[in-house]
Amino acid sequence: MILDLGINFAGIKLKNPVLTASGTFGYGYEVGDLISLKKLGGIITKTITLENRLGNVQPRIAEVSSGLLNSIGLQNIGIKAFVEGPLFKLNKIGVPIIVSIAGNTTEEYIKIVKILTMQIGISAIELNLSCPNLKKKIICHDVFLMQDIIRNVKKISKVPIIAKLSPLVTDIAELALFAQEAGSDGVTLANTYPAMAINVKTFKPKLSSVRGGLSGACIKPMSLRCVYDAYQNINIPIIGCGGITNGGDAVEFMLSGATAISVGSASLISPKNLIKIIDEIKDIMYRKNIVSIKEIIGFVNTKNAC
Amino acid sequence: MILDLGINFAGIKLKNPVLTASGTFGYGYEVGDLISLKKLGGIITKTITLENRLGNVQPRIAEVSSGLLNSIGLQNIGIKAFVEGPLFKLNKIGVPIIVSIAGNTTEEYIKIVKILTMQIGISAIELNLSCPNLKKKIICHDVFLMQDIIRNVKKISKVPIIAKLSPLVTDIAELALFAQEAGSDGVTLANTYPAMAINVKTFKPKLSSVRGGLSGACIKPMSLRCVYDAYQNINIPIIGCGGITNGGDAVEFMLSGATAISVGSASLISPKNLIKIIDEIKDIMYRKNIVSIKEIIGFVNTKNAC
Amino acid sequence: MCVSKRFDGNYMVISNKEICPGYFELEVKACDIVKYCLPGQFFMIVVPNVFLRRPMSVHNVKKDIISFIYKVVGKGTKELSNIHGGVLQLLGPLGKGYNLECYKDLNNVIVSGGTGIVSLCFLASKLKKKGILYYGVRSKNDLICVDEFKKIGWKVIVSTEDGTEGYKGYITDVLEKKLKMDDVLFVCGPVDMIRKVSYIAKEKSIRGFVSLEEKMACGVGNCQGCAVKIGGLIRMVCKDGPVFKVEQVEWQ
Amino acid sequence: MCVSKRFDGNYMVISNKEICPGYFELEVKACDIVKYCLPGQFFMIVVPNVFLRRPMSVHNVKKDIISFIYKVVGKGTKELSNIHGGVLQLLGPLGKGYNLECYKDLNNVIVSGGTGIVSLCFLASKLKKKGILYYGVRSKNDLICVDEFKKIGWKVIVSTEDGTEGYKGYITDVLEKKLKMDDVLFVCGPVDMIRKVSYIAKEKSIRGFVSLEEKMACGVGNCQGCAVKIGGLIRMVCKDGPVFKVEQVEWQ
Repeated sequence: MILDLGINFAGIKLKNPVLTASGTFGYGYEVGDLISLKKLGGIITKTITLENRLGNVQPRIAEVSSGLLNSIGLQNIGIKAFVEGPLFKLNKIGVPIIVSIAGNTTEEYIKIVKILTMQIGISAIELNLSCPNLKKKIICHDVFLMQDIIRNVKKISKVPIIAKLSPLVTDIAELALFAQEAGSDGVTLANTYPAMAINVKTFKPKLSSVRGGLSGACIKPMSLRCVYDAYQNINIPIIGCGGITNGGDAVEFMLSGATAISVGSASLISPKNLIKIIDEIKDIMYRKNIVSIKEIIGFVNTKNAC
Repeated sequence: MILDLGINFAGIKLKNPVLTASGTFGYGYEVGDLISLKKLGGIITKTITLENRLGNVQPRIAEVSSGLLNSIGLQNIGIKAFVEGPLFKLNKIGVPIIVSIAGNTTEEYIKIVKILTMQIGISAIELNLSCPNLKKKIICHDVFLMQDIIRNVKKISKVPIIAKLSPLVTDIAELALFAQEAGSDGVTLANTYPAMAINVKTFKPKLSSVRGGLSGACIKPMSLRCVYDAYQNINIPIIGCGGITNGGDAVEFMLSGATAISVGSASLISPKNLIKIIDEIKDIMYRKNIVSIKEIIGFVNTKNAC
Repeated sequence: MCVSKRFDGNYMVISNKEICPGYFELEVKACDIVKYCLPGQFFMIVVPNVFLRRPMSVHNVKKDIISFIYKVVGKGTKELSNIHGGVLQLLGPLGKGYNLECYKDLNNVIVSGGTGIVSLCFLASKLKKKGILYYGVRSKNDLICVDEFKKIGWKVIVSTEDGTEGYKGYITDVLEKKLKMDDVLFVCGPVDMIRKVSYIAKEKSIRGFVSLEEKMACGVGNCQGCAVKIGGLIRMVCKDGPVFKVEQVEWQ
Repeated sequence: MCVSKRFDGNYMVISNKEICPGYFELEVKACDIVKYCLPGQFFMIVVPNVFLRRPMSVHNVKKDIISFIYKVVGKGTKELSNIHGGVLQLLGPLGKGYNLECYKDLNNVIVSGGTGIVSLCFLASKLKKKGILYYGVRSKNDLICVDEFKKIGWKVIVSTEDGTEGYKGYITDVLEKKLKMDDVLFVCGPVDMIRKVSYIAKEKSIRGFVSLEEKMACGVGNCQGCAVKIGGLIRMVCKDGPVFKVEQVEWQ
C-alpha cells in the first residue's frame, strides 16, 4: 500500500501535513543535527517583527498540568537581520518555509511584508494576530484592525497569507470567517490560551508578565473544537494547532477539518517528535486503509457528526 | 495560632471558602456517607431547570490529558421535584445551600426563581448562563439576554444572585462587569471550556454531542487568569472555579481575587478531596502565617503584580 | 442481602501479578470492606498519572482480601500494572449487585464476553445452584477464570472468534440454540454481546440480568456520565446498576 | 576542546540509587555520547508523567557511563527516582561547558551552593591544577560529593546554614574574606549565591565563570524560555551557557 501524505495548502504543496508551530522551532534550522529537517511538511519560523525585540525578563516559562505556560515577548532579531541570516539557511533545507510575522499596527505588517516580498524561498506568510495593538488589546480582539492588516498585507504579498487566530474569542468560527472575508488564504487555529500560575510558596506569579500563553496536551480538546467549528464556516484551509503530541492527535485535527497541522510544545520536548508524528500518521493510514491523507480532512465534521 | 477560614460572600457567611461546583456534586446530599458534609463552606447544587431533563445520550464522558470532557445535557428532575425532595435533605446538612438554575429564556429563569423564593433554606441562587438560548447561542454570548435575565431575577429574588460565566469570551473582565451592572451580587468564574475529542480508532467523536465541556487540572491556568482579569474590573465577589485539585490551587484562585472557590472534577474523583482542600488551605495559612483567609483575597492581584 | 456500606480509603496492595499474558490479578487487603461486597459490585480505584479513577469489578473476596482482574488495554491499566506494593485508594463497593434471590428456582446461565467473566466468577461462587457458563473470547489466550467455574461444578461452554478453542464464532450464536424457558441469565461483557443476548432473551421470553458498562467519572452518581435508559427512566449505571433486569434495558 | 555533538536517544539505565537521604545518583550507559561530555554541560531527560524534560548536569563520566546526581524536590525528580531499569530518553550534551584553558595559570577556586556541586565535581576532575572548594549547604545532610574532591587532592571548605558542619552561615561570607587576586572562580548554585559571588568578584576584580539556571522547555534554544542578559546581549542559558564569564552577567 503506497501512502500519499501530500496535501495542498492554499496552493503550497506539502509532502506531508506536519509543520512546526511558530515560536517553538527557532528560526527553523537550528536542530538540523538532531532530525532530518527535509522530512518535515514545512517550517513555520518564530515570529519576526520589524525591529528586533529583546523579549520579557525572567521568568518566562512555567510547567503546568499537561502543559506549558510561556511569555517570551516575541524575542527575535528583526526582519532585516532575519532575511540577511536565517532565511539563507532555511532555504537550503528544501521544504516550504512559512514566515511568521507580527506588528502593533497595519503599517508595521506592511513594512515587514514589503521586505519579505523581495526575498526568494518564502512559501507563505503567517500573520501572528495575537500580539497587542497600540491600545494593548490583542489584534484578534479588534476585528477592524485584524481585517485591515489582512487586506493590506494581501495586496502586496506574492505568497499566500495565513492568519493565526487567538482561540480566546466568543466565536472562533465567526472570526475565521472575518479573516477569510478580508482575503486570508488560510487560517491557523489556534494560538495559545491566556493563562497564569502563582507560586503558593512565595505568593508570586510564576511568569514575570503574570499572564502567559498556555500550550501543550492540555489545550488540545479546545483547539480541536475551534477547528471543528471554523471548518463549518469557512472554505479556506486550516492549519490545526494545539497540543499535538502524536500521530493520533494530528489525525484528530484533520478529521475535524484541518488540512495541515503544526506541532509546538511536543517539538520543544523533542524535535524527534515531529518525525514520530509523521510516522504515526502513516501507521493510522495503514490501519484504517487510507491511501491519501486528503481523504480524512473534515471526515468527522462533514460525514459522521451527530 | 487560630486560623480564621471564614469569609463573607455577598452577605452569605461561609465557614470556609470551599464550595462544591454545580453539576459535580449531585443535588448535594448524596455522598453524606463518605464525607462530613457540614465541614464544607457551602454546597452548590447541580443545575435545576423548570421542567425535568433527561440529558444527552451516551457517550457523555471522555477522559483527556489532565482533564475530563462531559456533555451531560443538564439532566435533572426539574424545579418542582427539587423543592419537594432534595431541598429538604439539603437543609438538614447545616451549610449554606446555593441552588444552580438554568433556562433558555428570561421567563424560565423567572419562573424557577419564583418557586425558589417561596422556599426556606436557600442562601443564594447561581445562574448557569452557559446553556443555549433559543437560537442555540449560549446565554453568555448574548449579553442583552444575559443582563435581562440577571435584572429580572434580581427583582424577585430574596437571596443573592451569582452569575456563573462562560470563560470562552473575548473579554471576561468586561462580561463580569456586565453581570455586575445588571445587578448580580457575585460571579462564578468560570464554567467549563468548549472542547471535543475524536476516537482515532473508530473516527468517531468521543461524545454523542461532539462538543462538551472541558474541566479538570488542565483548565486551571486559564480560569485563574479569568479571575485575575475580572477582579480588576468589578467589585462584587468572585467564586473561583476551574481545576482546583488541592489547597494550593484554591489559594492561587484566592490570591488572584476569588473570595470563595468551588471544586468540581476533583470531587468527582473523590468527595474526600473537598475536605483535603480545606485542610491544605489551613496548612498554607500556617506556613505563611496568615491568620484570616480574607487577607489573601486578591493579594497577588493588587499588591504583587508586575 | 447484607446492609450496604461504601468506603473511600487507602488499602494495602497484597499482590498485583500477571496471571496470563496481558491479564493481571490485583489483591488488596480490606478487612473492613470485604463483608459488604456483593457479586456485580465494583470499586473506583485511584490510578497514578491518569485523571480519573478506574472502575473495576470484584473478582472474588477471600477472608480479608478483595481480588480484581484486569486486562492492560490503555494508560490507566498500564499504570496500575506497575504497582507492586504500597496502598491504593479504593472507593466502594459501589452499585447494586446481582439479585441472587429473585429467580432462584430457575436454571442459572451465565453469559460472559471478554473480561466480563471477572465479576461473573464472584457471582457463580455465590449462586446456590450450579449452572452453565457460556464464555466467548477473541482467542484462546484470552480465556481466564475457566478453572474457577469448573472447580465449583459449573459446565463451561467456550467460543473463540479465531477458533483456537471451543466453538468458532460468537458465544451468542451458541447460546441462542441452547437457551431454555426455565433458564435465568446473568450477563456481562461487551455492549454488542449484551445487546444480542437481550434480543435473544426478549424473543424467547427469558428472564435475567445484565451488567452494563459506561464511561463514568465518579462512580457514585454525581457526574451523571453513565446514564442509560432503563424501563422508561434514566438510570445511572454506577448507582442504580451496573446490574439491570435484561428486559428493562432500552437499546437505541 | 573536542568537537561538539549532541544526541537525542534512548539510553540504558545502569542504576538509580539513593546515595544519601533525598539524593539520587543516576547512571546511564551511553557509549556514543561519553566522549562529547564537557564539564558544565547538561542533558534534558524525559521523565514519565511530567510535561517537560528535566535539565540535569553531568556529574561525571566513567568509561561508557554518564552519572547524574539529583535531589528529589518535586514531581519530576520523584518520578525519576522511581525508575529502576529500562531506558531513558536523553538529549545532550547541551550548552557550552567551562573553559578549561582560559585562566589555567590562576589558582582554581570552585564555589558551590546546594546541588550546584554536581557539575563542579566533573569540572574539578578535568582541571589540571588542584584548588579549593567553597561549598555551602543548608545542613550537614545536604553535603554530597565532598569525598570526590578530597580524593583528587582538593581543599574543601564547608559552610552550613544551621551550623551542623563547618562554618555556620553562607559560604559567600567565608569566600569573601579568602579570595585573592590570582584566583579564578568556577561557580554553580542558587541564584542568590551566584549574584553574591558576582558582586564579590566584581569588587575584587577577580575573574571566572558562573553556571546559570533558568526554567527551560527545550534545552536547545527553541523555546527561548531561559534568556538572560549577558554583556549587553540576550543569551540563552541552554545554548549560549549555562556557563558565562562572571563579569558579563547583568544582574537586575
